Amino acid sequence: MSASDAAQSGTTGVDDKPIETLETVVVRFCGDSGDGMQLVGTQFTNVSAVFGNDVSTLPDFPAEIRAPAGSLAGVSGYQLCFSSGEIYTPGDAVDTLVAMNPAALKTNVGDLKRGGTLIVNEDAFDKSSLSKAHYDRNPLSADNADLAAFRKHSVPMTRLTRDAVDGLGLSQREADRCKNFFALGLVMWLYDRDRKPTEDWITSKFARNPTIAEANLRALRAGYNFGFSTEAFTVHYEVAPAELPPGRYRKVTGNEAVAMGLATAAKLAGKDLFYGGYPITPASDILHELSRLKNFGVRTFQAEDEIAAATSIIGAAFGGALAVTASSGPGIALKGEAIGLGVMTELPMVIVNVQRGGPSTGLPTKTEQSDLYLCYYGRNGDCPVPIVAAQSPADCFAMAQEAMRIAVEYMTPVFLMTDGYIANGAEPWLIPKLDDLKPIVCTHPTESNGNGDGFLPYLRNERLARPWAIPGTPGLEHRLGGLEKADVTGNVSYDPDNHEHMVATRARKVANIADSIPPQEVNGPESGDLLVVSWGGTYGAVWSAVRQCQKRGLSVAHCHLRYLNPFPKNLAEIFSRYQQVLVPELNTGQLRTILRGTFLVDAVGLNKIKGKPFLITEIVDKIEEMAGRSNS
Amino acid sequence: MSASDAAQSGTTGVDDKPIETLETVVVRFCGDSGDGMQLVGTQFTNVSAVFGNDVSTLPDFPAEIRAPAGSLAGVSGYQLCFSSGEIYTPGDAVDTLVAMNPAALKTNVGDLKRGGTLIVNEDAFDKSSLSKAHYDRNPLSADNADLAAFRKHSVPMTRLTRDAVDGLGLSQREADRCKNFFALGLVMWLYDRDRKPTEDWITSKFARNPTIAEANLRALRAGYNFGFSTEAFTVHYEVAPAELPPGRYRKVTGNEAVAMGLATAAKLAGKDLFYGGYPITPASDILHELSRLKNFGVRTFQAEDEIAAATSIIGAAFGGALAVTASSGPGIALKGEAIGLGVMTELPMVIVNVQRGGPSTGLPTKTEQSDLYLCYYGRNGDCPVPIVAAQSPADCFAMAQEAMRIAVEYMTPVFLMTDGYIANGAEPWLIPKLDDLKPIVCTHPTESNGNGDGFLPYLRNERLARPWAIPGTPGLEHRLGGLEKADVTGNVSYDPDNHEHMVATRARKVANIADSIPPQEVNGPESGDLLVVSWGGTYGAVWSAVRQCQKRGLSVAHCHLRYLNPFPKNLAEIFSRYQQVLVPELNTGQLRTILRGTFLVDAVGLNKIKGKPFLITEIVDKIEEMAGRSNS
Amino acid sequence: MSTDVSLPVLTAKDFASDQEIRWCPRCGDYSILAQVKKVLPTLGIPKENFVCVSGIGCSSRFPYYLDTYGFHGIHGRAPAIATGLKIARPDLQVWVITGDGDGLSIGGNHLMHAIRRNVDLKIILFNNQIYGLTKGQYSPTSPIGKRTKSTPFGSVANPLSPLSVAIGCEATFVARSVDVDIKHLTTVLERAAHHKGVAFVEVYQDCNVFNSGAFEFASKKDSKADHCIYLEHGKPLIFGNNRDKGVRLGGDGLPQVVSLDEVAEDDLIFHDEKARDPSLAFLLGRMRYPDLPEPMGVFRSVERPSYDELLCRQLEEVTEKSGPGDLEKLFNSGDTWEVK
Amino acid sequence: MSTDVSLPVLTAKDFASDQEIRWCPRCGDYSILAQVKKVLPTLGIPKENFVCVSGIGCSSRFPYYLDTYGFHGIHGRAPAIATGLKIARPDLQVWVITGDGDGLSIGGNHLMHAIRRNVDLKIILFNNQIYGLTKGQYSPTSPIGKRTKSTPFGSVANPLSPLSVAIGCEATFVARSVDVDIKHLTTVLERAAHHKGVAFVEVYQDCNVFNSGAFEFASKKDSKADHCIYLEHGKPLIFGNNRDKGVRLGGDGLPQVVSLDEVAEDDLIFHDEKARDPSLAFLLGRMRYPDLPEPMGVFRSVERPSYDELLCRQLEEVTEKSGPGDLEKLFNSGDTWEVK
Ligand SMILES: Cc1ncc(C[n+]2csc(CCOP(=O)(O)OP(=O)(O)O)c2C)c(N)n1
Ligand SMILES: Cc1ncc(C[n+]2csc(CCOP(=O)(O)OP(=O)(O)O)c2C)c(N)n1
Ligand code: SF4
Ligand code: SF4
Ligand SMILES: [Mg+2]
Ligand SMILES: [Mg+2]
Repeated sequence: MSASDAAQSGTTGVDDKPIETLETVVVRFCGDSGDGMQLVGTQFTNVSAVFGNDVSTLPDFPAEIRAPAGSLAGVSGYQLCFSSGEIYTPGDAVDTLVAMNPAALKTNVGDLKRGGTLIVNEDAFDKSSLSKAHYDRNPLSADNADLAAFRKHSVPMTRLTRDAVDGLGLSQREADRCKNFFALGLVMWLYDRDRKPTEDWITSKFARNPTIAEANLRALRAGYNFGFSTEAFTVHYEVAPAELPPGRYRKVTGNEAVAMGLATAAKLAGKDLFYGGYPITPASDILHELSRLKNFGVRTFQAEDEIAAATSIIGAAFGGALAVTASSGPGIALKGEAIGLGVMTELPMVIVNVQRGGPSTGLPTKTEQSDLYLCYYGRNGDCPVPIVAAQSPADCFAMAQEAMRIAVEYMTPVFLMTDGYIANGAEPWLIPKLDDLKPIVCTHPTESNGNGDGFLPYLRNERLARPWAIPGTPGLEHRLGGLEKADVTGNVSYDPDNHEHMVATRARKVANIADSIPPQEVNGPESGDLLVVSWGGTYGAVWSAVRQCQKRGLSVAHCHLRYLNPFPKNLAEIFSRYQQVLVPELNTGQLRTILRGTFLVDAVGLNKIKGKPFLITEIVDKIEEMAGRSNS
Repeated sequence: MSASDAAQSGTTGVDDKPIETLETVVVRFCGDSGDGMQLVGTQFTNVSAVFGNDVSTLPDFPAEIRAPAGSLAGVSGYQLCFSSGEIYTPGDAVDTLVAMNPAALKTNVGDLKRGGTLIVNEDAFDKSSLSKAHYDRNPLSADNADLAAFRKHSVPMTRLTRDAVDGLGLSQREADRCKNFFALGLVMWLYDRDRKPTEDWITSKFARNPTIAEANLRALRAGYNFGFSTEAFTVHYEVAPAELPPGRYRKVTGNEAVAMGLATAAKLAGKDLFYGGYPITPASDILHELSRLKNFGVRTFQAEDEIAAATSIIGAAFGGALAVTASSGPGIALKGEAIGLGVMTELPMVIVNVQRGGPSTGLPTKTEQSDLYLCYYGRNGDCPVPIVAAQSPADCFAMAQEAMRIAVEYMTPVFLMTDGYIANGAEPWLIPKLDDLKPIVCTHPTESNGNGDGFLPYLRNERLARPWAIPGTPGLEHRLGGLEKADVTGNVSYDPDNHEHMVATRARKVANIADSIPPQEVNGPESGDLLVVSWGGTYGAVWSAVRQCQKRGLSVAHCHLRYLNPFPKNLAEIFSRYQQVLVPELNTGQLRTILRGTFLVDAVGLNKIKGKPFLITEIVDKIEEMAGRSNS
Repeated sequence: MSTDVSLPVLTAKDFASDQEIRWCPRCGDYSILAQVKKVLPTLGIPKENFVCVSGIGCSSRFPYYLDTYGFHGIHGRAPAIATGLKIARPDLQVWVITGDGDGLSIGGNHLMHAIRRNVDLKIILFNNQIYGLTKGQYSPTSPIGKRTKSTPFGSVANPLSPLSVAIGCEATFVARSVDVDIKHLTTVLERAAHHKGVAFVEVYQDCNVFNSGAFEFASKKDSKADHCIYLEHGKPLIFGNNRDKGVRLGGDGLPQVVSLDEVAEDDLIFHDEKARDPSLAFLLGRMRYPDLPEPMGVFRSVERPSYDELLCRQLEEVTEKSGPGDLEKLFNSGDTWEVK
Repeated sequence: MSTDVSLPVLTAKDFASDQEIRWCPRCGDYSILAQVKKVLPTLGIPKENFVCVSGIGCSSRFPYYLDTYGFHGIHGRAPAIATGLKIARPDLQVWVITGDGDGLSIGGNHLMHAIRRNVDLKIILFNNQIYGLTKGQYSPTSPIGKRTKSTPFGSVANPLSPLSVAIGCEATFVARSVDVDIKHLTTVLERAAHHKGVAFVEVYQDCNVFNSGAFEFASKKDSKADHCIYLEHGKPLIFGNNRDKGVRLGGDGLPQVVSLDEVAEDDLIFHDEKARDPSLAFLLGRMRYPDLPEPMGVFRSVERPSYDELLCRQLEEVTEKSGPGDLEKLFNSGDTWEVK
């Protein structure tokens, strides 16, 4: 902080409080839905990312749009982890918790580390708010032992914010809405962050309303200076930049990365993207993001329901577009019949499943991995569909392209699985150069393949893919549909042998995809006590846990699957090299069951079904139990 | 045949042709869709059943309503097997084939045994019909070696029928429509069947049109007498009655038995049945059958689609009805989301899946077992649903009741799986007495269980079932829905631990059903080389094959699963007693994969995906290969 | 002397559940809930005989806040759930709560068929012209050009009129009201509750967060009378704060606004909610603000036996004709034979 | 001198596929197929630019018999498949073939939304008032009391009028014809093909096997003119074999039949297919035989930009304003930072 800054915000002196260096810090902001916690969380993340830390975030919205102010149901939280090392999760336990009201304190304090820093807005602890949070007495009162384990700072944020904006002519309500920036400023001081990016953001965001901009800037600075100048805070911290691969970075959420990955796939294939979707949490943002890309030739269609969304992309794919739909649990369940039609007509399309807590409507705003069965098996008949899964927010960019590549190369619907955790979570993303990306080859025949016998829409190539002939091409007129088709001619066929042949061919075509994907990598010893197998958004927690255990000398390796159907060809061989297999999943053991059925491997599960990601320690404990056990 | 009968039909003399005794005979009638083959097949079956044979049938309709006359696509067939022993399938190969036109001959002759009897209507082999059947030349011509392997009888059926009805004043078209009865009469003579039941049927069926009745009677007798009097047929056969368990029998198809089983379950539970459905082949007949049972208090609702059908039964179940829906492949796929709601709200209901060839629209009129994955797994989230499967047409009656019993006792949706083969196929059914059937206990609370705390809709009993309180009961007002519910209170809950608890509880509840089902039976040696595991409509073929192999001294046992989720408790133990496990299925190996994943048993598959049931020999061959192999 | 068997007198409070209400502050849903709670106790129906069924959406959380039997369904399927319930239990009074997305987007087909079958349901569609629960995408009733999260450059989809759809699907009762127009809404809900057969009510509902003020024209105390016509059966179409304007049918067969100074009341359109033919109701449904004053109230209310009633009648008739079902007779129908 | 770049002249035969037709003898579908094959070559559109999309049902086998690009979908979803296709490929002319079950039962919602969005599709609904392919269950257009396999004691469900539904859903083009009325059907199909936006055509189609003769009143050569009114834009509603009867609007706002001997032509209803307000078209759609002569032909034909056109326009506008999309610029938007 420069001296002029300090002067500007009305304080004097130099920041002479001691500064300690930390490697990794977890901060969580929480407050009422109306308190702007997502905003300040995002700002803190951006500032840290721009500074060069590795970051990982976990927003946690309430299920209600705006639950009653002050209620437990209305608490909104934003957790982020920033580090000078490589990190893969937003952190197990919180170092610094900011709680803007009693409800937020109550629902979040359990995640704060012993000895952690607790910052509360004491002005919000009035009788009515306490009772809304079901507190019998004020937890901040001096004689309360519950919070004794923490470095507690009760800060009169409301009052100090009002003071800071005094004279700007704001209504009290307007003034009070600035207090999130006060909190942000305070935490920024605590971790020695540069305020500038946020100040710039405020200035440009509120350009049309300079008074509000000024008020927020003042609140931010007041918070910063509060830390700087009051006695309460005796020390602050710095977290050095991480050593990330060089290049230009930005922060990206999984949903953003899916949208950009799809748009990129279209560009790489030289085609237009068609997106047919129906809003559903947590997939809607993919629709929102793509809707803005009109000048990229992206056509988005908000259908009347998920069935129309899924069938609209079948029509678009028939027309030659790169066609995509996205949804979550209930919506994916509704698409099953249509996806079967996609399989029968052998048209390329991608179905993104942003998984959430189930069954039924379940826990719409929470994360889970419980739709693997649905994607594998949720269609009538023998109806195989390739499945890929992204492992982190940034990985969604790569896997979206990969899903589209497979769809086009093999003429088949493809599932791309993500989940609420990586869809809404963010991490730094090394911005790619278009030229460095793998092209997607996509051709439409213009001439008949039938040797005078007319066009043969089911005459296959070496991959068993059929030709993607599109309307508008003279001479290739043909009909597709959901009845069984004769191979080669594509005519409707009730022939028993043809049916058996076609069922086998569709299965073989999907199995062939294994030829086009990288062999499975394993991180850790080539053989040993324990192989931990994971998929999807648990990558970060599982890899962090395995790494920890490896450092402690346990004989454990990690195998993270991004390709779920077909599996990489070397997977069976990998299994044979370890004595035990552990499959941690945020479900009752869906991948585990599939692996057992496919490879007859006696895999053990670690299953968490709480609508929340794994903590690293939960996995570490299980690894120690298993790798320890086999050692003894 | 009495002398007066013979006199009546204008022939003289006594039937002095030699008669041979056979144990089992397979007859197939085939002709154009308009030729009335289903009718004569059914008549022959009825006559044989009434006579006391064991019977089993396989109707085979064309996919088209009325394909062009004479076309290959328009051939309709009806195969039946009748026997003095116990039989379980309509037979692998045909002893006597009746082909009414060239197209029927072409598509069916391949199934006729070498040395079998072939009866064709030679009048139908004119140029135009031959070309419609894509015959270059008349296959009946004397110099055609193709048919040399059979005892071929070219009969001028059209002409003889016209002659028989001459004088009744029928139009030629009307006259020609009687020729199916000519064919029936001829085959009746061949197998020494009693014409009386059919004659009675004709008389009463055409009571309003005595001329037509008379014409059909004359045609029937003319056919009979043709066999009796012409030189062509040198021998005829008799098949003695079977030794079936004593009692009164009728013939029943699977769809009829499902409908009666459901109505019976309602009666046993003392409740009304509600059926919500949408027509689809081959499930529609369940709707048709139930629609007629208005005076049984059965309410049928033809919904606007399968989703409405499935959700309507949820509403009806909430209201306290015994609620059922039925569909096939594509329709079942559409019901997934709704069934998830049934799981979450823990309401009793039965979903009947009459499987057909898939994927997608597939082969609507053909049979298959390829929806097991869909029923097991086709819902978002961890969403277990109990599954039972009927093994034969008559077994549908028992399993429909069993599905409903489980639904009500455990408060859960239950799948009842059948398939096109047993749905349309028929077999003798020992008519039960109501008093002999197991009652279904079904209660609705009338008083609160909450100790003054209001009603607790998710307070469970020892089976983990929640109480089925229904609207109209004062004081028990409560709300159900698809969001995760707090156990006991049933309030919406986003609590992580509650969610994990509820996912586990729903799974445990389904697992508990194993307490209420019989232990798995095995037919054959207690241990040995090979265990053959089957499910659903393949029972007959598999059991026949295993029995044959057992008779030949192979060490093979048969385990037919009627309970698929949960499996009987002793199944793992059974697997451990055999060296190999074979799972024959009409799919790519769905049960096999589930068994492998569940029991880590290296089961081998015998998979046929031709839209047709297994032949006994196909299974015998595989058993011999495997049981032989392990011996060597 | 007749014994008094009247029901216990219930009040709105008896219909409030113990669940915390979780709509946004100032959401129009609160007012609709309050009016429903007011109307239910007046209907002379025991509390336990009400069932409230909904789909998914902010509006569809409604059943949780009513202390009746309730069912929070899946998105769009409430009319189908309710149809099954009503067919199985014709003795219950079944209300359906749905939104413009729930009822007209994903659930349009079920709504259409519940209406055309005339199932005895009270269907209340909360039209806020937006998807609330999923945080602000456009809905089938959003006007063209509307900018939302999914239409950042404005919607290009022509909206539906819920009333036209309902009337086009053979509705027997169709009405419209506004969330904050407390008295009017109460009357309309009462009318719906008393209708035998399907009652379809569109309620203009303010989504304070994602589409605030969409229905200001119809909710502002001082100006709504200038923008709306409050329909009354048998009465001419008169409106305006001073009731000085009317609507008559022009030569082109279309409604036009006239001044009562110039045109006699007798020449105005007279509202006939009982017209056998729905064409007049359809015409009124097409009058939209700001082009014309927008009608509020009951557009159509005709009698026709309900689906559930006809089904019950058919069950009775068949039973009367064929006798009550006898299972063993059913088993033994057709050809049977004895094995000894 | 201008060069002749005209298309090769096609005939109906060019549109016949090599597939054997598998409808029942005397099914009404044959005639509709023949007329479509006649109309397509007259439209000046290259054959490869037609796509015919259908659902499931007897009628939905239609695409197999046309030698254009074709798509036999799943039950009820043809309008959604076609919408996706048309949005992705606005250069194609897309026809949708559906049945009364496919289009109005399971597919009602997609039909409704395709119509209200005004997607440029030609939707032909074959109404035979029955489910053909599944062998004879009642459909949403079957009359009340109809005995079918699923309603052995008669249907208790009130039927839909496809035209009322379409008009209630904001259709821009609505017409009706009869399978065997060859000339009339051809004209109606031509009109539909030329309409820009969604064209909805109901065709009365005889299911010879399961519902034979349902539309005899409108197909019998000698009597149909007495039972039907053939609509002509701008012309009065006159009908009858001798064209001696007319229809006027009664005092109750409803149509009534009058004799032309007694009433002047000028007092009859004049058909205005271009009326901005759909109420008149709705009214005509409610006229049903035998109560009234049943109108045939084009009920409504108004211009409104289609969904696909508006979407294309929006794409162009945004591109004009913001420049063609630059992916790397998109990647680099928002806060970025450099790691060295
Ligand atoms: C099958 C399915 N698709 C999508 C969703 C997500 N979803 C929930 S509510 C809703 C729309 C809500 O809009 P509306 O019916 O207008 O209700 P409002 O929230 O405006 O009251 C959507 C798309 C879902 N829950 N289930
Ligand atoms: C999802 C699904 N449900 C049901 C069916 C069975 N089905 C096929 S066509 C049809 C109805 C056909 O009626 P309609 O649309 O009127 O066509 P028609 O045969 O009369 O021309 C039904 C119910 C199906 N194929 N798929
Ligand atoms: S989002 Fe809108 S509709 Fe939903 S509760 Fe909030 S104000 Fe009401
Ligand atoms: S069943 Fe009816 S609609 Fe279908 S092809 Fe036959 S006649 Fe035509
Ligand atoms: Mg809404
Ligand atoms: Mg039809």
